[in-house]
Amino acid sequence: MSYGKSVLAFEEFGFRPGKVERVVRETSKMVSVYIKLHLPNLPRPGQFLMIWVPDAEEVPMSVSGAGRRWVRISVLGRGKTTSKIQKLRRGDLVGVRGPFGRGFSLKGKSHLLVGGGSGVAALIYASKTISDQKKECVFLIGAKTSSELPFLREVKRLNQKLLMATEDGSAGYKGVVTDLVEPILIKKDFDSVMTCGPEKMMVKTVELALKHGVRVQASLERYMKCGFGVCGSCVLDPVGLRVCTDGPVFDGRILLQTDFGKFKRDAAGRRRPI
Amino acid sequence: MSYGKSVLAFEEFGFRPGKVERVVRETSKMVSVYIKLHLPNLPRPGQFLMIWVPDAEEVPMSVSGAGRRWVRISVLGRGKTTSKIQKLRRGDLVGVRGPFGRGFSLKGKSHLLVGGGSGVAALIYASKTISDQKKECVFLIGAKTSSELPFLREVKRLNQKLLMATEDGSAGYKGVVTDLVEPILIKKDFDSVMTCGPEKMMVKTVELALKHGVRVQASLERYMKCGFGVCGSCVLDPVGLRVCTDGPVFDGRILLQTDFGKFKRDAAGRRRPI
Amino acid sequence: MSRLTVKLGKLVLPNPVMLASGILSHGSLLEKALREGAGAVVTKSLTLKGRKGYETPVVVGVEEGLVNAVGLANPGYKDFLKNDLQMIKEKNRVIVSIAGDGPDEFVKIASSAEDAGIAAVELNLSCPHVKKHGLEIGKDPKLVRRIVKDTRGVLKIPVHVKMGFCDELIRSSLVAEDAGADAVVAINTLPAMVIDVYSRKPILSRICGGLSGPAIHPIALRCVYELYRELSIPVIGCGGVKDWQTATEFLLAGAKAVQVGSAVAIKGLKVFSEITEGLAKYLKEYGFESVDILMGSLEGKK
Amino acid sequence: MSRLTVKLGKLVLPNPVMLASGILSHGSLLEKALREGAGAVVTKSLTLKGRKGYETPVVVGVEEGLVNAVGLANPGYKDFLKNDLQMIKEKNRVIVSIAGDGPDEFVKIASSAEDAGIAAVELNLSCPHVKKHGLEIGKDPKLVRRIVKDTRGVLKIPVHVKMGFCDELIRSSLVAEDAGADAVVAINTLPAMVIDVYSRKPILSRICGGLSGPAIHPIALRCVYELYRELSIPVIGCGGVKDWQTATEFLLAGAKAVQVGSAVAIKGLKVFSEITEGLAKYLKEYGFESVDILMGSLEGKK
Ligand SMILES: Cc1cc2nc3c(=O)[nH]c(=O)nc-3n(C[C@H](O)[C@H](O)[C@H](O)COP(=O)(O)OP(=O)(O)OC[C@H]3O[C@@H](n4cnc5c(N)ncnc54)[C@H](O)[C@@H]3O)c2cc1C
Ligand SMILES: Cc1cc2nc3c(=O)[nH]c(=O)nc-3n(C[C@H](O)[C@H](O)[C@H](O)COP(=O)(O)OP(=O)(O)OC[C@H]3O[C@@H](n4cnc5c(N)ncnc54)[C@H](O)[C@@H]3O)c2cc1C
Ligand SMILES: Cc1cc2nc3c(=O)[nH]c(=O)nc-3n(C[C@H](O)[C@H](O)[C@H](O)COP(=O)(O)O)c2cc1C
Ligand SMILES: Cc1cc2nc3c(=O)[nH]c(=O)nc-3n(C[C@H](O)[C@H](O)[C@H](O)COP(=O)(O)O)c2cc1C
Ligand code: FES
Ligand code: FES
Repeated sequence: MSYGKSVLAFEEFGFRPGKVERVVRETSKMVSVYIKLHLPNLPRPGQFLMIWVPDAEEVPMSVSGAGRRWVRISVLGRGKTTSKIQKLRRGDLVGVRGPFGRGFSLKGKSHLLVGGGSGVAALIYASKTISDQKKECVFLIGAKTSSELPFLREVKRLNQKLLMATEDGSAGYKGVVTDLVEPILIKKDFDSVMTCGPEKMMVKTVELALKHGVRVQASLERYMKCGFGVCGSCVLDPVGLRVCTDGPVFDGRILLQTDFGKFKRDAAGRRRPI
Repeated sequence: MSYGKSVLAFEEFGFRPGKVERVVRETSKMVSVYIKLHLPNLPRPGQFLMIWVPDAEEVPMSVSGAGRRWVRISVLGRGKTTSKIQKLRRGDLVGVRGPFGRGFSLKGKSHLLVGGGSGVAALIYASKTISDQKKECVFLIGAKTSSELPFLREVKRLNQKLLMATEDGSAGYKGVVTDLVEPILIKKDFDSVMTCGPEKMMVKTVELALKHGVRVQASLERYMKCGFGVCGSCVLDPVGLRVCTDGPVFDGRILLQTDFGKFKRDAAGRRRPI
Repeated sequence: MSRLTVKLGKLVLPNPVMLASGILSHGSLLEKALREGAGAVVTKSLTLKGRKGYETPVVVGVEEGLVNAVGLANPGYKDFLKNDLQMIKEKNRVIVSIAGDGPDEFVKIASSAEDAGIAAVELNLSCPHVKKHGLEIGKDPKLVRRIVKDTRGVLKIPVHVKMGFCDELIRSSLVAEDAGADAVVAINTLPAMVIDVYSRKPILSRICGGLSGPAIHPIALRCVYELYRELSIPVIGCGGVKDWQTATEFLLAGAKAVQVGSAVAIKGLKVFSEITEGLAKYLKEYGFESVDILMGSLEGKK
Repeated sequence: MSRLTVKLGKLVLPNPVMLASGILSHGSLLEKALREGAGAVVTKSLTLKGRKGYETPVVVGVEEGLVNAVGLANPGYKDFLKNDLQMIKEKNRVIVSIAGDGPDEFVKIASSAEDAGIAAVELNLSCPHVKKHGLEIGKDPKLVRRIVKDTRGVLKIPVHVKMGFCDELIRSSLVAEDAGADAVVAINTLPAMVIDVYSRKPILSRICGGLSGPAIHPIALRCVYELYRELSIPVIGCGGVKDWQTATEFLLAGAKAVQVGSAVAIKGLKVFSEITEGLAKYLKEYGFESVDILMGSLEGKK
C-alpha cells in the first residue's frame, strides 16, 4: 500500500478502557478528570477525545493535559453526560477514543491565548506545550466571577503572563475577556492568537486579531456523533468542513467564510442560530 | 497488543500478482520460472510459495532463488498444474502467497546437501545462501540420467564441491545418490546435512547422518490446501505437525518419530502408504 | 467522454464511484465530496419528520469496519431539500435516499425530491420497518413491490432500491425490477453488535447496529455477483470499497457503479480521486477502452 | 475445579475454548490442540463417503478473515473413526461434526461416532444441502426438526446443532431446541467471494465460499446475543474469536463456550492458552468466582 501514514485503521475508532485516577475540582463549575491511558503519542494541544461514560453518552472533550500514561479532561457540567463525568470517582472506567482532530499550530515565538468557559481546557494544554518549548505567551481568561476562573495556579506555575476578566469584577478586569484583546495586541507583538470558548467571544477575538494583522486560530465546538469524519454531524457550512477531522482548530480567515458565530447544526442536523 | 511478530495478518494469506519475467529450461524435466515480485524480506532457504495459476490449481513450490524484486521456482512436470507452470511465458500472471514455513537452519560452517528430483530446487537456494555467508558445502545431486541433473553450472559458479549420481551412470557415480552419503560422511566432517527430494532418499540420508552423529534436516512434501496452517491437510502423523507451518524443514530425529517415509495423506485426508 | 464515464439508465456520471448514504450527510459536505471526485453523492436517508437519532455512542470501529446505529438522524426531508440541497451546485449528481414508513411516505418524499431537481432517488428498503416490528422491508417482497411500484408511478427520474443482505435478497430484487426499479444497490450494513468487556456493556446505545467496511466486502461482492446474473437492471455495489482494487472487484462482478462509505473514515475525501485514478490506470494498463467494457467481465474458472 | 470449568449439559470441559470444525481436521492435530489448551475439539464435518474436496485454491486471506470453499474434504466417517480418532487420548473431549445428506446419513454417522466413544456430535446444518439445491438445511425448519429428532432419538451423548447466519436463525434454532438439541453453535461462515483483479478471475475454484474470522465477529456476536435471549439450551459462540477479549464478548452475550477457527492461522495453536490465560486473569481481576457467573452477565444500557 502506498498511502503511508495518512491512512488510519478502523480499530482507532474503537474504545480503549481508561481508568479514572484522580478527580479534581477546578472551579465551582469545572472538574478535571485524570484518566490512566496509554497513548502511543502525546496528543497535540487542541486535539480532543471522545469520552464514553458507560452509564451515559459519549461526548467530545479537549485534552487539557497529558503525560506518557495519562490524559486529563476538564469538564463543565452542562447536561446529563457532563454531570456524570463530574461525578466520576477514582477507579471508575470510561471508554476513550482519540485523540482526534488537528490541534493548534504552535509556530512562532509569542502567543496570545484567549479563553473562556470550557475553552480554557484546550488552551491550558497549549500553554503548557508552549512553555515546554521555551516560548512565550500571554493568557487571557474570562469568566462570570472569580470562582469560575480555572487553572490560575497552573498558569502561574508555568511562569506565564496571565490577565483575568470577570463580568462582576471580582477578579482582574471588570468586563468580558475580549475587552482585553485589543489593548494587548496594540501593546505587544504576537506571532499568533489562539482562542477557545464561547463562539461569540471567539468571533470577536478573530476579528480583532485579523484587524491587527495577527494570525489567529480558533477551536470550535459542534455536535459530534462519531468524532472521526463519517457522520457529518459536526459540519461547518457552507464550505463543508468537519470540525472533528478538519478541525476543531481552524484558521480565523477560513472561519469568517463560514457559519462561525452564526449557525450550528443540532443532533438532527437542523441549522440553528447561535 | 502484546503478541509481537509471531502474529500474522490475514492479508498475508491473500494472493499477490506475480509477473513471469523469464522461463528457463533446467533439464529435460525441470523448468525454472522467474517471477517479478516485491517481497518485504528475502525468503529463507527451505521456505516455499503457494503458486496459483489462474487457469489451473494452486500448488506449493520451494523458492529456488530470490532477489530483491524477484523469486524463482523450479518445477518438475508432474501433473496438470505443474505442466501449466512449465508452459508459462514472459508476461503471464500468477498469484503468489508466502513465503511460508520454516526454512533450513544454516548454523555451522560446513554442510552436506543431498538432493534429488524437485528437491534440488530448495537446496540450490540453500547452497547460494551458504556461499553468500562464505561457508562451505558439498552438494550431492542424484537423477535417473545426466540430462535430468539440474543446476550443475549454478553450483559450479558458486564454487562449491559437487558430486553427481545417475542411475544409468551417464554422469558421475553410477547408482543412487544416497550411496555417496556414507563415504563422504566418513571422509569429511560436516556440521549438518540437509536433504530434499524423494522421501525414501531422505529417509536413507537421515538415517546415515544420524548414524554418523551429524545433525540432519529434511524438507518434506505433503498435500497442501492452504499453506498456512488451518486446514490440516499437510499433517505429519502421529505427532501432529503441519508441514506448511511447522516445516517443511524438520530435524531428522523428529521425523523418525513420524510417518516420514511410511504414510502421507491424500486430498481427502486418507492415509496412504508411501 | 472519459474512459470512466458510466451510464446508469438515464443517469450519466463522470465516474462510477459514489458516496454512500449516511456518510457526511449534510449538503456542504456532499458538495465537497463531488468536488473531491465522487461521481455522485447519495444523501442520508431522509424521513418525513426530522429525527435526532439515537444517543451516542452511535458508531464504533471494529476490525476492518464500523458498527453503527445512528438511528436515521436527519433534519427531515423538507428541511434537507430547503437548506442542504441548495449547498450543492450539480443537483443532477445528487441521489436522495429515502426511508419511508410505508409506501405513502416514500412517494411523498420522492416527489418533493424530484421537484427539487435531483438526479435519482434511492429507496432504503434495508432498514427496519417500524410498522412491521423491525423486519426489514427488503425481506418482504410484497411490500417491496408496492413501494417501488407506487414510487416509480409518480416519478420521471430513476428509482434505485437499496437492499440488505438477507435470504430474500435475490427474490426481492427481482420483484423490485419487475415493479419498475431502475437499479439495485447492494448492500446495506449487516446486523451486528459490539460489547465492551471492561464495562461489560454493549457499546452502542441501541445495543445492536450494522456492520460496514472492508469486513463485509467479500459478502457484498458475492451479492453483487449473484444479482448481476439474475437482474437486467444495473447493480450498484456497496460494502467495503476502500481502494481501486475493491472497486474493480465489484465492477468485474457486474456492478455498474460502486458506493464508498466507511472508507471515508480511514482515508478521508481523497478516497474518491484515489479510486478513480487507480481505476483509470488499470483500464489503460489492461487495454479497456471504457469502464463499461470492464463491467461484468469476470472470467469463468478454467 | 478451576474457575474456567464449564458444563455444557452433560459435557464437562476444563475450559470453554474449543477448536472449531474444519480447522486442523486430522486426528493428530486435534490431539495437539487439546494438549495446547483447547477445552474440546470439533472434527472436520464428516460425510458418509470420503471427499477430496474442491480443487485449490480453496481458502484465501482477506481483510481480517478467510474465505474458504474446501468442499468438505474428509476421509469419510469410517476412515476417520478408525484412524484419526485413535490418535486422540481423551475421546471425551472430541465432538464429531457431521455433514449428512439427509436425516439417515446424520443418524448413521452419529451412531457410529457415539460407539467410538466421543463426547458429543455437532450437526452441521449450515452447509449447502445437496438434495435441496444448495439451500442450507438451517434455512428449512422442517428439515432441521427431522434431522435433530432422528439423531437425538438414537443417541445418548449430547447433540449440538451448528447454524449459519440467516433470516431463519432464531426460528430454526428454536425448532432444534424443541426437537431435542442440547446446544446451538452459532455461526458458520457467511456467503462470500473473492476476485483477483489482475487475472480478473474468482480466486476460489468454486467461485463462492464462506467468510470467517474477525471480520464476522460483530455479526456472530449479535446472533449469540439474540439466541441466548430466545433459547433455554446453551449457545456456543463461533466467529472471529482471536483473543480473550473476543471470547469474553461471546461469554458476556450469553455463550456457554466459544470456538476458535481462523485465528489459528494468525496465532497458531498457542491461541488456546493465550485465551484461557487472559480469561482467567480477567475473571480474577473482576472478581468472578467462575466463568459460569460471567456468562450472560452483560449489563443493560442505563
Ligand atoms: C471538540 C470539542 C471539544 C470540547 N471540549 C470540551 C471541554 O474540554 N470541556 C467541556 O466541558 N466541554 C467540552 N466540549 C463540549 C462538550 O462536548 C459538551 O458540553 C457535552 O457534549 C455536553 O453533553 P451533556 O450530555 O452533558 O449535555 P446535553 O444536555 O446533552 O447537551 C448540552 C449541550 O451540549 C452540546 N452537546 C451535547 N452533546 C454533544 C456532543 N455529542 N457533541 C458536541 N456537543 C454536544 C450541545 O450543544 C447541547 O445543547 C467540547 C466539544 C467539542 C465539540
Ligand atoms: C513444501 C513443498 C515444496 C515443493 N516444492 C516443489 C518444487 O520446488 N518443485 C516442484 O516441482 N515441486 C515441488 N513440490 C511438489 C509440487 O507441489 C507438486 O508436484 C504439485 O503440487 C503437483 O501438482 P500437479 O497439478 O502438477 O499434479 P497432480 O496431477 O495434481 O498431482 C501429482 C502429485 O503431486 C502432488 N500434489 C498435487 N497437488 C498438490 C498440492 N496442492 N500440494 C502438495 N502436493 C500436491 C500429489 O502427490 C499428487 O499425487 C513441492 C511440494 C511441497 C509440499
Ligand atoms: C455511519 C453510517 C450511517 C449510515 N446511514 C445510512 C443511511 O442513512 N441509509 C442507508 O441506506 N445506508 C446507511 N449506511 C450504510 C451505507 O450507506 C453502506 O451501505 C454501508 O456502510 C456499506 O458500505 P461501506 O462498507 O462502504 O461503508 C450508513 C453507514 C454508516 C457507516
Ligand atoms: C478452512 C475452513 C474449513 C471449515 N470447515 C468447516 C466444516 O467442515 N464444518 C463446519 O461446520 N464448519 C467449518 N468451517 C467453519 C468454522 O468451523 C467456523 O464456523 C467459522 O470459520 C467461523 O469461525 P472463525 O471466525 O473462528 O473461523 C470451516 C472454516 C474454515 C476457515
Ligand atoms: S462528528 Fe461525525 S463527522 Fe465529525
Ligand atoms: S496446508 Fe493447510 S495446514 Fe498445512
